[in-house]
Amino acid sequence: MLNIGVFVCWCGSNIAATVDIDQVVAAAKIQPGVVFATDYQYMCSEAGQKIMRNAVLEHKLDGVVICACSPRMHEATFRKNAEKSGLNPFMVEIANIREHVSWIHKDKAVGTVKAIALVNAAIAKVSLNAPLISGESSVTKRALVIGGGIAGLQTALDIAEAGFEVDVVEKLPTIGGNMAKIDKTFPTLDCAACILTPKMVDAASHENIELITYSEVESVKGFVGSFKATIRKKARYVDEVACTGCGVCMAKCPSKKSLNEFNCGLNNRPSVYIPFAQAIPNVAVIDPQSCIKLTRDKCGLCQTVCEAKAIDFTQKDELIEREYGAIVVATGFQPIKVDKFDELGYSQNKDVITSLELERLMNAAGPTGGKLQKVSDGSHPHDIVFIQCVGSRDCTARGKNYCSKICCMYTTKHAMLIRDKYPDINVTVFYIDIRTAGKNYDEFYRRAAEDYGVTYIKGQVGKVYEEDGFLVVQGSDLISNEQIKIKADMVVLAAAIEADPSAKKVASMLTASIDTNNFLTEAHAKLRPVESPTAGIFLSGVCQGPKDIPETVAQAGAAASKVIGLLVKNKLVTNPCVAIADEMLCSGCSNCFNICPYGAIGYEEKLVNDHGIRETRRLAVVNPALCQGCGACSVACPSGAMDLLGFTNKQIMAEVDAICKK
Amino acid sequence: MQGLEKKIKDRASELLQSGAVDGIIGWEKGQFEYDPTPAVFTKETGLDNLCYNNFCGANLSKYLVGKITSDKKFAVLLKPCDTYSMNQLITEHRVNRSNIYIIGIGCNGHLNVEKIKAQGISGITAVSASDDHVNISTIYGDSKLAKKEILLGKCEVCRGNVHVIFDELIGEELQTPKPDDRFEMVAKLEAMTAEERFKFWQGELSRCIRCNACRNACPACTCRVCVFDNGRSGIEAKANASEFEEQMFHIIRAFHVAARCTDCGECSRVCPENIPLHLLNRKYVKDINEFYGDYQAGDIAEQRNPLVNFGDDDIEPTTVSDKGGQK
Amino acid sequence: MIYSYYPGCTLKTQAKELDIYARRSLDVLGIKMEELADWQCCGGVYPIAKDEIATKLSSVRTLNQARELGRPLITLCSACHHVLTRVNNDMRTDKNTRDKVNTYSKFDTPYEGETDVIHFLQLLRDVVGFDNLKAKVVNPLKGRKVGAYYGCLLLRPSAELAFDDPENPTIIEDFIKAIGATPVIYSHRNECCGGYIAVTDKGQASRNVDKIIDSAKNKGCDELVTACPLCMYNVAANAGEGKEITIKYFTELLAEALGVK
Amino acid sequence: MQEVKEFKPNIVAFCCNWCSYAGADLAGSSRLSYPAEVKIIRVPCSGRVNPMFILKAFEKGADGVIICGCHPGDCHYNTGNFYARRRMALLYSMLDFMGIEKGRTRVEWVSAAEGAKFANVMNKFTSDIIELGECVKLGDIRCKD
Amino acid sequence: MHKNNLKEEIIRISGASPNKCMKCGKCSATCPSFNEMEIAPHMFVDMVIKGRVEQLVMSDATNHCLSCFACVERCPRGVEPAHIIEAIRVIKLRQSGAPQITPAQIASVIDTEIPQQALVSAFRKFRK
Repeated sequence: MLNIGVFVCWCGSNIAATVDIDQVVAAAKIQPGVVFATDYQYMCSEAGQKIMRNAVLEHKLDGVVICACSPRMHEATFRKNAEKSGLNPFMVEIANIREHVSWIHKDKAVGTVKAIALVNAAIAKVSLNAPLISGESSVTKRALVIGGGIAGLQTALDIAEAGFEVDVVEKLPTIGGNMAKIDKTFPTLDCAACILTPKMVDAASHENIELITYSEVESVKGFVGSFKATIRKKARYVDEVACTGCGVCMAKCPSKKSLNEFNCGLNNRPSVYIPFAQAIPNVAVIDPQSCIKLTRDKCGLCQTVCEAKAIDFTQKDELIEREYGAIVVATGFQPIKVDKFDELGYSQNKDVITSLELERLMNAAGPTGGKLQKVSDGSHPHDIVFIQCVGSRDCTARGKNYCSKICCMYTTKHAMLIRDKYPDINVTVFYIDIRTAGKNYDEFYRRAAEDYGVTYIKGQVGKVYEEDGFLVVQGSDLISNEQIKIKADMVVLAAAIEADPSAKKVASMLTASIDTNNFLTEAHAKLRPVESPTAGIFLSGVCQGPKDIPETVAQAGAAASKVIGLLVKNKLVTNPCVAIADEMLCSGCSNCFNICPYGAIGYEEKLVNDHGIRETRRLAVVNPALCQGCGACSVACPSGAMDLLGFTNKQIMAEVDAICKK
Repeated sequence: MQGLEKKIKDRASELLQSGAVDGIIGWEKGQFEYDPTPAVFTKETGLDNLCYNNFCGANLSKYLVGKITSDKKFAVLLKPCDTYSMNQLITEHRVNRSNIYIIGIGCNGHLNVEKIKAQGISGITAVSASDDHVNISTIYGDSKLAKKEILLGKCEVCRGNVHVIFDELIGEELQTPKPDDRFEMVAKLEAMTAEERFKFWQGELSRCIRCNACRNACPACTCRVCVFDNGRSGIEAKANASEFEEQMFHIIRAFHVAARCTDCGECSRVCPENIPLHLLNRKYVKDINEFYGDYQAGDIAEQRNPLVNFGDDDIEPTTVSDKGGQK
Repeated sequence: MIYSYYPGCTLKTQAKELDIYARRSLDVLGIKMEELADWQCCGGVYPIAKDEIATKLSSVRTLNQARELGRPLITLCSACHHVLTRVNNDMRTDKNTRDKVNTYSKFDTPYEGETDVIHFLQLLRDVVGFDNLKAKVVNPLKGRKVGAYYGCLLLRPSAELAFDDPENPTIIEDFIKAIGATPVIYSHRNECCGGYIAVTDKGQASRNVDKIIDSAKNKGCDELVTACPLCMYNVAANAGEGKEITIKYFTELLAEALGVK
Repeated sequence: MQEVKEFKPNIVAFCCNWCSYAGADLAGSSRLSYPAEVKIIRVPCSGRVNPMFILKAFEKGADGVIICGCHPGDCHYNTGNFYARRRMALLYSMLDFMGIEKGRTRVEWVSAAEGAKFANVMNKFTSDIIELGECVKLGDIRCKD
Repeated sequence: MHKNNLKEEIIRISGASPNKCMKCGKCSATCPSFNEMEIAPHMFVDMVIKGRVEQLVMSDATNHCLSCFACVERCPRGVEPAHIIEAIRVIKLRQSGAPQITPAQIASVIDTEIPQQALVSAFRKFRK
């Protein structure tokens, strides 16, 4: 029998306040195998760890149970500590008496009873633990970044600068993402294009970066250090190398009625097009939905006029297979559709627009050349009303629960820019709260109100309707407790932002977890904000939650540094909790082989000596470098020949036993 | 039947004589007409005792499992239903196909001597059967019984006269019995209240003496070491220490053969306590068909069974337990 | 298929037109609708308070009758539709209401919201189809600029009524198009007329109605159509001086277009 | 006065390490309470849960056993929960077929972000088990004191 | 009734969740009776949260809510202000037993065109 030591952590008052520590220690002491039990205020502190190390040496412990917070938090810490004291790290088990006990059970007696049960289960398990030795796996020194917006580009550039190769996969024909549509940035009002386009060019020209545009990652297999991705490069119908981006095809294309996505549908584009002037790659793409040649096999004019002979109607989707050591998700966001909020009249009035549409209307490269005008008739507006929180902080089916975080600031930016350029325009903002947490943000908002004369009204809008050629905005003014009506020429809705629809599929493919709003979950909200819980998957930008540009860039850099930290290693230590087949028990039936998602199980004809009978049998053999330790095979095995180290049948049943003992 | 037996013997003799096989797995005459037992014939002379009569219900495919590492080649006599088990064994690499010569033999249903005895008939000396009727000669005189009444349970739900795998066929023209609905009894149990079902199974399983005959006869139970004999499994037990263990043994056994069981009925045939164990397996067959689409274990070699497979929109366990049996 | 029909109190008296023209039109459209044998008042207003059970009973009796016939239940009056739909929804989703109502009612089988309550307009849209309706029109109402007046009860709360987009409905406009007239969209078509407030405060009803009429006229409506006797009454009787506008039940226009008025 | 002993069920929850165990941690850090009768055993994946564990739990005195895993399609190991879903569907059906109360076993998919769902699921499951009472059909003769 | 009990009673009868209110004012921005009510819908919600319910019970504002559900439809938090107002009206009627309308009053308002339904509804709303 092992010599087991039990260490109960108070976690300050986090555990001690609702669990009777003394009772837990006393109960542990009488468990079979336990030779030492003690408690300490913070087991995870250096002093706490030292107590454990000393006890291991003094009491010759060969099994340790830490009763503290979740193993997801500090299992690694205590395993490392065990190693320091000469104990195999896998001889440590954690009883989670914080998240699963003290934080949820207010009654101390109840909490103590449950804590003791969990501690007993951990003791029962650890007495069946066996030392495990970690193996090693190699690292492919190449990273994949999914998404070519500012987040993905920043991450890619930082990784590339460190000397590693990076592929950026972008689903649209050009990189740049949402930021490419923006005119100015807050709170400095500098030109977005002047910040972004040089980064786009840097990425395109960097020797370590390959941009794979108009492409989507179709499947990912493998694990940290050695992922295998299949990327679908969609047919552009244009030879990317031959095309010079001269634009003649665009000018000649007779099918010009497709909505221009880049301008939020505010104007049209031809079927063969370059998304915008600074697009990278600066080559054309053909929209197969509207192209006359591709839909009806007529026309083909672009092919005739193209001097570079770049048009190729026979092009097919192409599948690219690549190996990577790390993957970064940077799938970004999109504004939600606001036609579900039609009391605000978006689908009934052309002059009710979203903020991103306003952004295009104010952009020098936009459909109006930067001239702010009404969408309905092109006339100059005199009164513009902004409505905040359209779909944000909205817990009904049509909205999003969360604060979209960026709208208060960009609306202030819009208001200020309008007042600056067109002092004759009155700007009113209906808001619930103005949220300006950020360096120089509140100052920016106050400037808009104080220096630029933007009117801020605390209250929401109930209805927007047209009357006598004006829009009437009927809203609450909560400060004066009135229902007010304001005439406006344009109404701008601050639509909530949501995770890009591709995020869900990408997360699923990478087995990275996702929250109820389709934002990817970080490994730890505070300590590991740019890592996914799945090793080797990192998060950059809004795919993790709403962020503005500075935050996105900061997080993108952080994700890059995590990737670099991984790629710089030559070997990774693998999880030794892998499946193992007992040669004496295996029947060679292939159930486990059929079920293994990693192809980690193979068969060998092996000579065995079974109680004196020597014969050659077909036996399952687990490749520990490939096995990820899910244990599905151990259940598929009817004889119990296949077991999972660290979570053996006996160990789990011992836990069950300990818990069910009344 | 007698003609068929002769043909089989002749062929067996040929195979042994030519050295094409080293042994024949078949049935050996017993003391009585109704108790032939599985046997391996390695010498031509022994073939006199080879028999194929109305009581050769036993599924011989499992006897090949023990020969997997042997370098000898064996011929095996398989009725149509037995070939499903053989196919499943091949799929699971539990037999060595290259060392097996499969003789598919015709079948027109096999009889359950217990059912005959239950009719008050004893001292049986000879039995001859037509498609519908069975003439039984006893030391007390002759009687005639409807065949349907005394068929083996598995023959009542006969799956037909097709051999899904074979090297040669003998007597394949025989007419197999017309099957009843094999899920009738399962459906009947499902329609009971939970309380009634519990009582039913309690009554049946409490008779279990844990003799392991079901396990030994089952052509799907071929683990080198059974989980109940595996000291590392956490559930090892030689005998039932409690009613719970009876339930557990049979649930686990049924679960371990689920999606692999060809529904051959051997478990119930060999049970000395006449526990209808096949109903547990058949419940799984029915559930699998309903949940994941019709599936017959062993009809095609090398297919993935539904438990080592999945669909994106499979039925949720919660739906299953919320719905449960009727009532 | 035969549909059960629930007219409600007002359709037998002040709102006879709503009822009569609907029946005549359905004959032309070839749809059979049978009035429930002994229907009761829906209750007039939906009992919002969670602890009001008794006031839901009469609606449940009606719904249960329809269930026993095994037919969907057609309504015409917006208020009846609102009350029946929501009570039905409570019977489906609210265990407390369901248990109490059933304990009290002692139906042979407890009622659990099995009946489908369908408004006549939904019948036209989803069963007849506006395209088919258009084909049956003999007297298209060409040139008439008709505003759809939805009011509140048909549309809200949309989670329960599930009738149309509550902020930008199209069903009556599509209907108007089908009978050959020109629909006019105006902002206050989904605002409340004041409803029963006319009984206690005519002034308030009048102020509400005026806003609606102003909005309709502003957009060029010559006449309004409604499905609601309350809307009809308030617009017809309580409009301010000089504000009056023609308002008809939508079934009247339907009958006119089908040539059975 | 007769003392009425309140029934405290014994509930075992098998939670996969990646989603549901993390979901339970989130319930903890969000201070979302659920009955203390629920005790969690961490397994790498819902696909690791062997029917034997469930039966063993009942044998040893559990009144309810619940398995929580990642949502189908989101399994950390790609497919583990798909297999678990099939295994448990069949096992639960069999338990019901043998007359065991069908509410005693359950599978719920709880992601790492669904702390509230975890607490709700456990509250609901516990109240269901309390309604069913002590499990006597499975483990009839187990030691009671 | 103690005011805290009254608050609980309002929440129970309405089935609404006033605590979900984020004080955006959308209910009052939307209400067609805003100018008819001395206490606006958002204030109803706020005052219930703060327990200032006696003032609400006293007010005539409840009698001017049309139960048109515009606030319920548009509230981004699912607070259901109309249900809260209705609960207060119901409590008021139950407490006082004094109907807001009597048959005697009807004669003066009735006209030849008034639909039955208006009378039924009004009696349902304003009497117990």
